[in-house]
Amino acid sequence: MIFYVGAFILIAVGLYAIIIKKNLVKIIIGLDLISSGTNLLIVSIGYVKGGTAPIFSHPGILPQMMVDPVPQALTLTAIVIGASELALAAAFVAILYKHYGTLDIRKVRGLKW
Amino acid sequence: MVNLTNPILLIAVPLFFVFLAAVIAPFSKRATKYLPPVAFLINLIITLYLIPQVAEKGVIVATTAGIKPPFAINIAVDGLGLSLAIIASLLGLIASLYNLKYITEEPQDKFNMLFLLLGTGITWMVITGDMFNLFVAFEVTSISAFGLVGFLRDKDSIEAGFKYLVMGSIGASLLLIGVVMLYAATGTLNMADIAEKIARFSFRQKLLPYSFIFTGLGIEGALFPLNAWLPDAHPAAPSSVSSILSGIMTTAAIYAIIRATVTVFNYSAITPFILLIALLTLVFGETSAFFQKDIKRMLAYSTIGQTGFFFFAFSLGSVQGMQGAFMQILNHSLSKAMLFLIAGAMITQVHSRNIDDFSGIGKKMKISSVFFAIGAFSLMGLPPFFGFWSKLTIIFATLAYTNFYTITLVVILLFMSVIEGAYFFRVMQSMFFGKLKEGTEIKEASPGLVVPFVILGIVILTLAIYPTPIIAVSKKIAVQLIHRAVYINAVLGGL
Amino acid sequence: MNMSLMVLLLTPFTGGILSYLGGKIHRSVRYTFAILFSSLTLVELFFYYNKPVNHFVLGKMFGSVMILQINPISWLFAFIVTTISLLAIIFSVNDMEGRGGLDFYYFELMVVEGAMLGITLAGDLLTFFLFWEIMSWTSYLLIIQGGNKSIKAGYKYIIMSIIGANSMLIAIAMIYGKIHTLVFRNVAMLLAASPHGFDIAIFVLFAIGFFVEAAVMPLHTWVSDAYSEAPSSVSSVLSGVLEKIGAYGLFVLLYALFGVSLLGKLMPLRFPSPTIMYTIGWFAGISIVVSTFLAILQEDAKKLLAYSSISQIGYVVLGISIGTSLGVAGGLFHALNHAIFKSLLFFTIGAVIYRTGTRNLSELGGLIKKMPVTFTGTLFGIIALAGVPPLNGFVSKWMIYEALLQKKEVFLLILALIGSTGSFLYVYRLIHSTFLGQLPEKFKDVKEVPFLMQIPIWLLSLGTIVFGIWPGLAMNVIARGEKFFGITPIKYNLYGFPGGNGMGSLKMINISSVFIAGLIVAYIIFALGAKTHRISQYDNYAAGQVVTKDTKYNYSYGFYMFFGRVVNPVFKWSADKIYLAWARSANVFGDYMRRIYTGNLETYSSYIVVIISLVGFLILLGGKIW
Amino acid sequence: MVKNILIAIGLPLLAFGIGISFMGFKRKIGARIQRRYGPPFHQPLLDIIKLLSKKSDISHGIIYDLGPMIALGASILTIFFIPIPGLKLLTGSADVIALLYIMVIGSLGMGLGAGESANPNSSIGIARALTLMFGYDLPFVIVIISVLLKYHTTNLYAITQAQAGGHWAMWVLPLSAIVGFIVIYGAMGEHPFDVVTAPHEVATGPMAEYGGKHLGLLFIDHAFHVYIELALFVDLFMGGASNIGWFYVKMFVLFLIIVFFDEVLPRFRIDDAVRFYWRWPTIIALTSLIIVLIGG
Amino acid sequence: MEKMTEQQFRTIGNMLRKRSLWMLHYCTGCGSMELPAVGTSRYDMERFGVVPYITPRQADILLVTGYVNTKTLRRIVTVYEQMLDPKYVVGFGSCPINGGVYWDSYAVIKQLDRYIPVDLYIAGCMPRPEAIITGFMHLMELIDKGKATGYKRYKENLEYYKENQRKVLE
Repeated sequence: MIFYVGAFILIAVGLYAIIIKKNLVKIIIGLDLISSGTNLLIVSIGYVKGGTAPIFSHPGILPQMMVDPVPQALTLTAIVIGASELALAAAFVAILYKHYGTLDIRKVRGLKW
Repeated sequence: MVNLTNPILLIAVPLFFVFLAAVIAPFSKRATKYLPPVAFLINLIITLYLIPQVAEKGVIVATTAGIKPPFAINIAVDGLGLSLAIIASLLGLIASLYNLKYITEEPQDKFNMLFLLLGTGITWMVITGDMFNLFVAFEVTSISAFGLVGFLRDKDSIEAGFKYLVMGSIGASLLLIGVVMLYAATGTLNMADIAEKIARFSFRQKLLPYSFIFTGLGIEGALFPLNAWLPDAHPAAPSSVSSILSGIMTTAAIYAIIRATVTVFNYSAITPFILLIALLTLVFGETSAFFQKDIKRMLAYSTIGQTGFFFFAFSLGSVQGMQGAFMQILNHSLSKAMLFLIAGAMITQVHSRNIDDFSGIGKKMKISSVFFAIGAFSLMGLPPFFGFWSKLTIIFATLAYTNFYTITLVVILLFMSVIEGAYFFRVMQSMFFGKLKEGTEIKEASPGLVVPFVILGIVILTLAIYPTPIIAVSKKIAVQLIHRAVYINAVLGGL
Repeated sequence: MNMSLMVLLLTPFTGGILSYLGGKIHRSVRYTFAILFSSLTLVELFFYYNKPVNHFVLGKMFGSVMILQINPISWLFAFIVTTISLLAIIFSVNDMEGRGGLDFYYFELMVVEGAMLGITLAGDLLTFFLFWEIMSWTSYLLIIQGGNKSIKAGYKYIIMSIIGANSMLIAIAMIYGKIHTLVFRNVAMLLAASPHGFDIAIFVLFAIGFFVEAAVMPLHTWVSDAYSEAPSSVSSVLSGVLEKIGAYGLFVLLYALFGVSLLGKLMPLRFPSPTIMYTIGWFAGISIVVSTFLAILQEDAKKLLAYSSISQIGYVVLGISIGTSLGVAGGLFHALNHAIFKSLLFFTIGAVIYRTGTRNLSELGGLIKKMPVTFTGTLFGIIALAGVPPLNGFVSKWMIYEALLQKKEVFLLILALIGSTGSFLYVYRLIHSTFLGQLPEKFKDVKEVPFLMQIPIWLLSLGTIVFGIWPGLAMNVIARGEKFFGITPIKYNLYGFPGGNGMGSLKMINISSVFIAGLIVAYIIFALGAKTHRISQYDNYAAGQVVTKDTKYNYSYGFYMFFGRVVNPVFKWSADKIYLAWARSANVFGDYMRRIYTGNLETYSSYIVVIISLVGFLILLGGKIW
Repeated sequence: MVKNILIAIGLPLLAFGIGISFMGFKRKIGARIQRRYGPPFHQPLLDIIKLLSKKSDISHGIIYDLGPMIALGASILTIFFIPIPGLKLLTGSADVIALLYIMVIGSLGMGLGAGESANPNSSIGIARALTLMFGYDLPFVIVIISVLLKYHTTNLYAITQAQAGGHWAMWVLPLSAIVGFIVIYGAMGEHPFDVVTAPHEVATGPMAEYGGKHLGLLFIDHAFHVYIELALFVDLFMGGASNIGWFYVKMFVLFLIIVFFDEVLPRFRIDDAVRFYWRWPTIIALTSLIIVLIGG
Repeated sequence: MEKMTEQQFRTIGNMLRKRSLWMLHYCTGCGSMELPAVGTSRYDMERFGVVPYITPRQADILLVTGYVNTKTLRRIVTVYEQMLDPKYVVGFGSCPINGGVYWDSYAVIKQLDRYIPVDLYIAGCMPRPEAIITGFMHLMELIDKGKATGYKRYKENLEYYKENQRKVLE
């Protein structure tokens, strides 16, 4: 349970950062927090207390003791995707800084309506 | 011997070409630009090959690693998915042909790779039968789209790309959360399996994961008010990319929502809520489009409005509504893609995106302007173009929908179509009958740009002349979509 | 035989395409094709003069068959469509000479013709609406051929026309939602069996669409701009035919879909005719009078004609809305007559514009000496328009008056009669300011228009005489049509109406022959007197002052200014201004609405949170969203 | 047949005679009201002959010539539709409503002719004439409608027949009759409604350029016009008559009243004339119409 | 015989014509003040059929009422030429005869009949209404006798009149 709460707190903090913080880098951190929270959530879903790796060929391990392997696979994928996203975001921020000379999002308002 | 009828090829082929591009890029960056057309052409051929099969079986299922669903990642192509895949391949082909001439900025190899990835992601999204795969496809699409939006690296596109990126990532995370919740509840990721197992949950229990999935996909699908990135991102991208984004990407996201809502969650009672969202999308999109001075921005807002329009039709939940939605999707994809391509071609001549600068160019750029008019007419739903039939179907469906003060809905819909007519006619008036600015030298865009959208225009005209088969097909698709058991049985039928 | 209905419908479209392609070869090819195919349409139409076709299946769409049919009434309107279009095409050969995009113009003209033909031939609402929409936007393209100002006018037109078409669409969809078929007969059956509220809603929605196209007040605001700014031949098509199509729609609505007895049941208030029809009659009556007043005060020849069109179409609608056999016949006959004389007037004014380049009435004058043929055409046109015997406009107006009197719709009768009297004022102003009075020096080299442009003028002038003296010719068709729709036709003969049943009698041949006899007597007296000699227009009474060439000794600006003093206080506000005010407020509202897209990432992200919290809140509420 | 031919020849002559006599009366009575001796009774006839026998004449064009001819032809046409005692004439070919419009032909012809004379005074005169016509037409049609509704017929002859035996419409519909009188009065262009020809403002208006035989035709036309207006009123409201003598007497009485008013009143401005007609006469006529509608 | 009938016809015509003389009320000078008085009930010229008319097309008599300066002459000539035959000119007061009190004015013409043919002069400064009526009676007599032929003279001697007019007007 604590994992779930923790995960959602992480997500909430990430959203908070995106909405409130004016610094582009902090916004990226917010994004990272969200994806970390999500990953935490996925892993915690598959987690069984005291479980082991799900290896069917290994004798003596009951199926209910196994940790669900699927969420872990999902997490791995999600981490990869999140990382690439962050990299792209960082690149954008770098170019934005080149254009505007600042990291303040309040200055980056060329497009509206 | 490759089995041409395996839908996995739809993903595999473009992916292969992406890697191929990565391989040949060090040798010749220019050569990479010939890869997307080839890839999309192959995809188009495959999808066309698939038509008889889908028509016969309803749903064709392809599996990976030889394991039957629900246990492995699988691909399930039904009528709607296939038609969207056809549109995606077609638009991809057209846009990549357009790119040959249009994209001059470096790095071209990266652009082409991203472009191919975008096409892959979209195709993947519409044919996948797996929730997590949907997420992955969604991310592939989004990330390549982020990259393409920011491709020009000027102030506007970077800003738009960044906005898009932040919104898109949040959306992806939300989608993932929803998917995981579903997994936690049902223990499977296969759509059909989830659909079967979810029946034991109450409406309220289902609503939590649904709200996450809906929101996550809604961001990409340009639903109000999650669509705020769109009017920035679509115009900022190169026009060929905009045409893909507007033409098929939002539609693919809407497809995912439709798939989740109808097939997976079996929701019909939720539709009023969606209806409201759709209506708001329509109203805000069209109203904002009316005030635009920038042609691409106007088209982007019009995309929002159109999305609202067909999403509205879908959310009516009736066969006819779905039929109308599908017809409008088809119409919108083709027309809007063409309009963006034409806008791009015009911008290369006018060097401005301001509508006022477009006045009088109809006399110089005859082909472009005429096809612009055709696209706009089709989009507005003027007969004999296809849009007329889809508009008609949607209106009929709306009035058959009796939960509401339906007349009010129809009045809103039609009022919006008046507004749409208003701004499109305004643009066309200034194009055809406005005064040409002094001292500007404008001539028809180069054939490399003209031919692609002319092809699209011919498709639209063909639809205008022979609407009947498509209407019949769309009805079949709608029926298939609404009878989710068919889909579920087809996927799980092997068990 | 059956197949040829399709052939008939396709002829103008084919002609349009061929003339478009032919124009790429040579302009004469374009003209040949356009004229050939539109005359071919007319010829084909005459095959159906006496042979109604009830059911010709065009295809099936949404489970509703799309059928074509032709009955005498559709034949009448199809006749109007094809004739006027043919003449307009002939007229535009010279009139549009030298403008750009002519291939496209002829293409559009023929497509509009085809679309209007399709409307008249439609046997179900879907076909009707399909062609209706095609007609709307193609005619828009025609209107905006007239230059810069016409774009604004066309914009107004297309917006109003889309609104009208959409309103019809709602009604069609409502019907479709009930019975899933749109054939007129089935729709009529549905309406007869439906609750009254539904019927009234359907009626109102359709009526809005038809009112826009027929330019009945208060939905007329596009007319004055569109007619005046469009090229003259287009104006004549618009006024001569497009408006009639609106009237045809109204006729179909009233008699094919609803029927008088059903309308009587809808709102059983005690009026001379069914309440709904009476209401429509009032709309028409008000259009007649108000637009007559407006026409009187115009300075622009085509604007004057445009307002006059609104007024005259009011008679058509009024006649149709009376509901008696006589009224319907009068309305339909007036539709034919109005098409003839209003197109004639647009042609002649077009000819004047062609030669002088202005349509400002106060700049023109004295052209009778230079353009006698045009003058003669205008003369016939205005006499017919003013409803003065012995020309055709009189007969149909008279029928409408009689019908109103029969029904004791006296207040409408007053409006109709007043509108007719008012029309003397503006038609006189029209002919006086262009052809009579002093010829300005700058027009002293003006010549008569080329022969091709004279042809429509001659033919239509002949039409005003023929249908005036022998109204029976038109009544043949109308009476058959009335029988087709289950109305007992009135008694008529070739020269007029024998009367009876509370209706007066009329014999046009007597009126015209006595008039000619009177003219002869007058001429004899005249001829007995001294020989006349022609003098110059400058040899004129000016209280002893010598009129020279540089004196503008002419009264044409503000012709009815004193009359304006009487009525202007009433016309301070207009429907147009009200619509514009609405549009402006909607504009402001929309401008505020779009500000939700602030351009701030923070705001956008918070929208996501808002949506999720909204959904969460809804879950807390209990899952049920509605 | 012979009778028909006799009527065809005799009626215009009769109408002309009546009209010209009234024109003579008018000048004589008018002079007497002004305490003058006045011209001889046959003065209008002399004027007409003089005008027709002028030795030269001008023309501004064909329509200029045709205008007076159309006016006269239309007047001759009109008299055949107004029944005189004992004769139905052509009332079967055109009823009262048609008659209203037949009466207009003349003004239109006149207007065309005056228009071609290229004189602004004529144009203003015609503009005024038409406006005035518009003005008095509103009460007039209301009056006509009340009469038609009262007698359930649109045939003028039938209306006169229905009034036989002293049941004049004048007594049945007094309000309508008053308005009808005011309208006829205005239609004849007497003071205060002589804005059309107002010599001191627009130099006799439409006739400004007309002289010689053209003017002669117009004078003949005017004679007919007087006859038409009076006969119409007599037929509509005073029950026609049983013989020509009575008919003449009735018209004479009516005409006497008109002349009395004419000689003592000043002139309206044209817009005031229209306003006048659209105010009280219209209200009175409407009242009468509503009475007819309610009373059946 | 034919001549005879024509003569008789003309005589009858003149007889009728003289009873209907419409004068063009054209005011050149002070003499016009007397004309309204002629129309009043005391003198009543209408009993002879003399009525003022407005435009030259309708009128038979041109009354030149008083002195004629060169500016006015142009108008008088125009008006005279606009009148239809048969037309008569009546000079009114002494000024048209010899210039009257303006005999030495540079701007006033002295002898009207040098410029247009005058059928009758009514002398006096000003002539009283009785004189005017007498003048009209004389004119009627002249017409009756066929002697009021000014319009013919004007046509016959057009050159002469035009020449004189040109001298003054140019």
